[in-house]
Amino acid sequence: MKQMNKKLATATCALALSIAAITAQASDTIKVGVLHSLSGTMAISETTLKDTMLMLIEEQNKQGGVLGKQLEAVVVDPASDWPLFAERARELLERDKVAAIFGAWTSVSRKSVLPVVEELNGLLFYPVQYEGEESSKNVFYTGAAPNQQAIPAVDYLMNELGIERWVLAGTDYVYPRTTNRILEAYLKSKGVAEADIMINYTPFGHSDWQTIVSDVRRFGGEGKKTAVVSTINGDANVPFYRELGAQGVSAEDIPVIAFSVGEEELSGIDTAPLVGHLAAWNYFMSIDTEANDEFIDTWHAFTGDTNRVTNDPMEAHYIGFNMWVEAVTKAGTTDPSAVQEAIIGVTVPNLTGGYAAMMPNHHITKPVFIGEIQSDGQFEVVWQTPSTVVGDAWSDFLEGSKDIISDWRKPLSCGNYNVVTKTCSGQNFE
Amino acid sequence: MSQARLLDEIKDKNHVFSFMHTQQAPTLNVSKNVLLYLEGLSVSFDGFKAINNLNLYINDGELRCIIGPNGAGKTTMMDIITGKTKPDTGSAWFGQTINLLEMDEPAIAQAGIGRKFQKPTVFEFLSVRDNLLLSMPEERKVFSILTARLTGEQSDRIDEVLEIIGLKEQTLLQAGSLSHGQKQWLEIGMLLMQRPRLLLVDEPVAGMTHQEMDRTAELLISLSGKHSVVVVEHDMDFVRHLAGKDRTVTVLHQGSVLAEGSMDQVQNNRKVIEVYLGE
Amino acid sequence: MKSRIKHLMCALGLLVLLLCAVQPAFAKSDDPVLLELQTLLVSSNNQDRTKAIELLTQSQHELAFDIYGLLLEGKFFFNRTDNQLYLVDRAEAGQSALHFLDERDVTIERPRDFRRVALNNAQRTQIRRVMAQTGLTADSNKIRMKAVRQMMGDPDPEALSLIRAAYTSETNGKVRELMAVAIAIDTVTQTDEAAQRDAIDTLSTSLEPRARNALNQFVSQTDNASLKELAEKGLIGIEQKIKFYKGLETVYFGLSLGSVLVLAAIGLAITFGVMGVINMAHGELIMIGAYTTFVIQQLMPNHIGLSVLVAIPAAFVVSGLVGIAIERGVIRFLYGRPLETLLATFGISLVLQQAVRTIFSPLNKTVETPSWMSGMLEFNPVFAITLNRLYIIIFCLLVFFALLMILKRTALGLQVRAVSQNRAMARAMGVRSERVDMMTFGLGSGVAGIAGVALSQITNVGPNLGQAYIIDSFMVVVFGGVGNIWGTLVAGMTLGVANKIMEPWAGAVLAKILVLVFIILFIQKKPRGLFPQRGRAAEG
Amino acid sequence: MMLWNLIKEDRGGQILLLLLAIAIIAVPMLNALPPDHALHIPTYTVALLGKYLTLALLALSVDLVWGYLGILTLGHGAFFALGGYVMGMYLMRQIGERGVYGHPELPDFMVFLNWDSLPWYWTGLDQFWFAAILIILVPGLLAFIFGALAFRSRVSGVYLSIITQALTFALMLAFFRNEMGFGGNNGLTDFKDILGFSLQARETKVGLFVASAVALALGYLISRAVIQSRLGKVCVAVRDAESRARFLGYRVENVKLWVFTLSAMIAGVAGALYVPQVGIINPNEFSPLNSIEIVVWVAVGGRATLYGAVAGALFINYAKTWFTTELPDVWLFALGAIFVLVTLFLPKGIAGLFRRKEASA
Repeated sequence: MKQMNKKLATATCALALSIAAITAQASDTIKVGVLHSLSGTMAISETTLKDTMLMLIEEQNKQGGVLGKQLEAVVVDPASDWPLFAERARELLERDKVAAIFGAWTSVSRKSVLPVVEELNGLLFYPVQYEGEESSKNVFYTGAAPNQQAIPAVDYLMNELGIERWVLAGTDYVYPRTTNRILEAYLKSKGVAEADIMINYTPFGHSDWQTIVSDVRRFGGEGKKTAVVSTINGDANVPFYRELGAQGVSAEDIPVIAFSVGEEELSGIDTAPLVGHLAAWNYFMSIDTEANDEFIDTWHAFTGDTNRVTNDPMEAHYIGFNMWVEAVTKAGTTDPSAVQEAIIGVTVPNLTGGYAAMMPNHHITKPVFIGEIQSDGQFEVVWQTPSTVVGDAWSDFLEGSKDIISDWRKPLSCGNYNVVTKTCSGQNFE
Repeated sequence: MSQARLLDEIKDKNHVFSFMHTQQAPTLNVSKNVLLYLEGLSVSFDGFKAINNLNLYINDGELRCIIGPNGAGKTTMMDIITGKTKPDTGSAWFGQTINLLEMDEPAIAQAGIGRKFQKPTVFEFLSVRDNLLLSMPEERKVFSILTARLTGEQSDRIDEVLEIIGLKEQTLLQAGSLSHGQKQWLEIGMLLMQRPRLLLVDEPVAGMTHQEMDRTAELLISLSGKHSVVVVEHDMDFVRHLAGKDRTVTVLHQGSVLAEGSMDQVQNNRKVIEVYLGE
Repeated sequence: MKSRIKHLMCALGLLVLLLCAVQPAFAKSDDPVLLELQTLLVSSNNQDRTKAIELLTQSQHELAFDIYGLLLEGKFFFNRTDNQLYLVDRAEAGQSALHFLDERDVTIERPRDFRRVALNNAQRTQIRRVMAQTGLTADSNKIRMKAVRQMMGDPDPEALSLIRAAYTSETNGKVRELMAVAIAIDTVTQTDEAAQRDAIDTLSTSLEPRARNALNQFVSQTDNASLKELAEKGLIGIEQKIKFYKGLETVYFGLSLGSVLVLAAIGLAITFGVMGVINMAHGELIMIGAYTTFVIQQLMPNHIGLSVLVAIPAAFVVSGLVGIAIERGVIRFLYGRPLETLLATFGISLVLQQAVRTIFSPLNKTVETPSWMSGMLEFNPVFAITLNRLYIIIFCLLVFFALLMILKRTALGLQVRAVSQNRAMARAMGVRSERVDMMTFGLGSGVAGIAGVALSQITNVGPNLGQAYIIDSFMVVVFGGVGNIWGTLVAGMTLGVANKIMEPWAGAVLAKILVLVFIILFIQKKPRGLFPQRGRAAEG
Repeated sequence: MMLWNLIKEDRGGQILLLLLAIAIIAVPMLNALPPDHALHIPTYTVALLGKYLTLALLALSVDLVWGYLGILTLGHGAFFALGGYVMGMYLMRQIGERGVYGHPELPDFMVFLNWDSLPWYWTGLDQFWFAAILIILVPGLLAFIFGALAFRSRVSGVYLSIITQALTFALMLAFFRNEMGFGGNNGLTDFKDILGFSLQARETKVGLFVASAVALALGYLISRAVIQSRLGKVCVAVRDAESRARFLGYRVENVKLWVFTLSAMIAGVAGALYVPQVGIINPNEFSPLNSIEIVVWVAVGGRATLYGAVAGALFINYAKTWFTTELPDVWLFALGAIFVLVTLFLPKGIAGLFRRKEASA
């Protein structure tokens, strides 16, 4: 019983002290937080991004770090557990005093971290395409907003392939729902009839696609040229594409364009039956530029595996990281507020031969590419936007947000300013 | 309980399930001086007839011994009386008024039928005293148990029973740590606490020494009179000791009564001899 | 994969032959068409490729069709350094590339210099259409069918006249029918009423989507009341047929889903049902089976078709051994404490998952579908069943009956049942219950491994594979009645079909929820499942 | 005095309550110290400890049914999550116009799913007292209905465990659906304040910590009161010899039902305290895996001791925090190993190591 007593006591004290101790010590390096799940269901996507960050930081240090200081990566594991994301973020900011956090993948993890970075005025660089409808002073969205992926993709299908009927299939969570609602509105604005749009939602990790795929076949067999716009997420994709293959839905009959299937996801699928199906991204590994070649070579060198692929979120981190470095150098400090000031307008080269600029709404400019799946699991670019597209935080096609704009520059400095009511709601900073 | 009915109940949203209000058994009436009627009982598992048109009557205050080879249906009969098993046909009445087949175990127990299992079952993790405490008939509703306090005469009663079953020294021991025989006694003690009108005792002396047996016999005999006691036993000496000259002994065979009468009659009964010695 | 390489090789061979044939006449390298073709194909502009295809079609070049084939196969590459066209099988360092014009072999040093001449869907369709027209005269009925389908509703009159021509000489009934439909689609749009009447009749008998669309269009456009009525009647007939086949399809889907559930659950039916061991690591044993399939395919990359068959016994052994290890190492100390077993095995499942993550990386692994498993069995245009599912259903039944035999007929089975009913007695009869437990658990785990092989063909092979199926498996076993593998079969199939019948109107998620709620209520009604074990053995 | 009777023979309990009392006083003080002070406890550690305490309360509720009634529930996470959701809904209503769309009434996710008005089941939840009632009532009701069905038809042992799992699994799927009006996969988040205190304020965090500690203490005493009463003895009786209890005339199903319901309510309270401290509630809390993990906390701490459950929860969760920060890749290995080792070698859990011979059941 005595020991029992001790055990409990020590447990608590140990915790308290250890943390107190760590907070006490100051560092002469600049700490950068990496917040990606290394275990649990999301590890499949996020571990790659963790490695990417380590690579980028290593490269930067080779060039002398930032402000003459070496960068130090602080890697923690939120274990695909959403509350843990918030806890870890708090830890990074309060305990480790990191200058910026690069991380999160799913919307829910970002939503969980958001209040923390806002409370502690940290910096979060979020590298994944997402549903938009958000603009925080403390978050920089280096992934695509819907208008940087979905809308151009639909334009392509409509204009280049003459698609008339649309299946919007997605996993039942915020990103697909929002994207599909935007697309629905957009399509209708283009004169597509209600009857020519079929919307379908499935749970996470949905594994039995027989019914849905056969419905799609039937829907597509009614004369008009049909395409599937897929916002199906992660694990559910493999069985979905397998079923497409099994039921012989070829890209010529019914092309499927996906927003969350990249090189990495394909590396887990037998692509033979998928040749010709499409994906819309802001980066493809196959894109032929010097910068990309170099990036891929470094990646292969870093991972020591020449078969590792690169993908869009990796480029997003590449851009975000470089932007942050730029901004810090420009501001001469890593103080978040200063960096927030400095980073707007910062322009860095992306991997596809263009430039990415940080916009006042904390989203960046991106080119949009449409790629067709090739038998080797790579994408062949078949179309791209003539110029880069500016990320739109608040969609013009949604009731709630069409009047809302975001501009973090003074004097407005507001993430969601309603131009009609002239009010700034949400995150207020006065 | 038919499944159809069960389904209806589940569907009916303001149905009050039977277990939400404790069943109130009608008061026992033994005006005819017969405590237990078993008539035309039959039950079968997967085709095997465990009980086959069994008729049995137990008088008020009687001590009845039931013998019979394995598989004669002794235990199944007890299961039926105590509501553990529902018969396919037949009726089982407790006195004139109480239909046992309409009640479940707790209700039957509360109506005044106590049962002792073949293999002694006591609450191993509770102290001997607590075992007896829980056997007191008074408190059964959840909330009254929650708030129950031990009254002076209740604890006197417990001590008294402890005295009878000779476990005074072990009062605070965990029942689990008792010897086999002691457990048997404890279980009998628990029955006594229940103050049942009818005791069903299944092989009480299994694993007992001789003097323990004798004490058990005396105890059971002393109980008869104010309680009716039904003893199922293999041990012939013990049965003989119990039945003595004039008490009735019932022989069960293949689920129905083979013979009934005093010990001597039964022992000289041809059929009985066949069953036991023959084949 | 293999077949495609072969295809390329013969294509190449063919090309070379043709080259030799034309060699004396003129060098390929100064064939103006091919030269222009090269300049068009190496350009990064999509339009140029479209032009290139048109060029070939117009030029009627003798090599046109071989080139089409190679284009579709994606075998044309161009070298960024010299902007020349090459034929490449695999764009990997060390592989050889055949220069298209003067067929010299060069070895690839830097793969990224060679870039595929990629077509987009529009261009593929363009080529297919052209090729289809020759398909009409092919020997195989299949190809002719495909050709007709391809050309059906093809606006250009050229195609139609081709079909008409072929129709007269066509011998095969099915193809003839199809052609008739194709012609009819055109005829209804004409003005000759009698002909239209016949056309409508033909279309009404066909289930071809295009035929239906033609009728729909006709109905919406025509002003001839009687014809309209006729067409509408035809449409109704078609709709009814379609509804019927849709029902059939749903049942099939249900069965195939069911068979997956059964496969996943049946191993559990043994470990949990017969032995009363709650094995939370069951899902991971399935996962191991799937990964075994992956490894086997890595070992024999050129025999994918065979690999799956090899994987079955392999998976059985691997998972079986892991299972035995679990049984020996942990479970045997916990017999009679099912709930503790549950916790311990859950711990094991976590360890196995993380182990796989560390060994194979958290990424999903590619398991290829062998050619003999892909494709569909087409009964008619609206009802076709997918082969891979069909095989899985059959496979499921095979596994099931094999198990049944093992449990009913073999000595092991006898001992297993003996031990599961009365351990002590069985021991007394000289059954080495220790060994029996080990074997039984091994068997159950092995079957889980086999299920993994099947699953690897329809879903992703990753560390989370197991978790996705464990709960369903338990539901199936409990619903079916523990200790009764017939129950498992019936339960699995029932749940599968129920799920699929509900899916169309309830949606995938709600269907699943309803099934779960149903199971919960069902267990209230029959606490021991569909086929409960009775008698004293089942008590406690 | 009466309170003292509850824990008179319960050393573990005494120590636990003592530690809680100390924590309630000490933690806020240490937290108030200047940050550079050696003993200063950073605010986020306070929040972390608060979270642990709520989880400990959850473990306690599981031990009540598993340890004393022998019902291995693999679905207790459901009650926890339900309590959490009610609290989450209240917190959402508190956001009011501060949502990103500045809608006076609708939470953001409803605005952007184009809902024009609150669903009926959201009404009244802007009142704390109402929310407080529901936090107890909703889990309690679900537990009561579920238990009424299950215990009455004598579903027990493994079967019960598995249908509890089915229950939480079904709920998880349901809450993932956006149509349900609980924010789908994203759940409820971005809370602003509770009872008018900003959730970001240090004081509020300390307050919540204290609240959690008090709740745990109360929960412990209540559970203890049940265990000490004759009902507690009946529970043990039911756990060890159900049919004997029946033949003594006890309505086993009622005993199970009421204790199960009570435990669900405690779990609900734990969830309600958990949400404001972690700042998000989403359907993952319903995941069957979480529920199994809870059981393991209890197993590790030691069944049927109450304080063991608390100790187990604190221990495992501290381990989780530590591993996922220091050795991310090893965490699952460690957790798995703990499961196996404890069940094999420590059937009585940590508490078992120190328990006196005659275990106080």
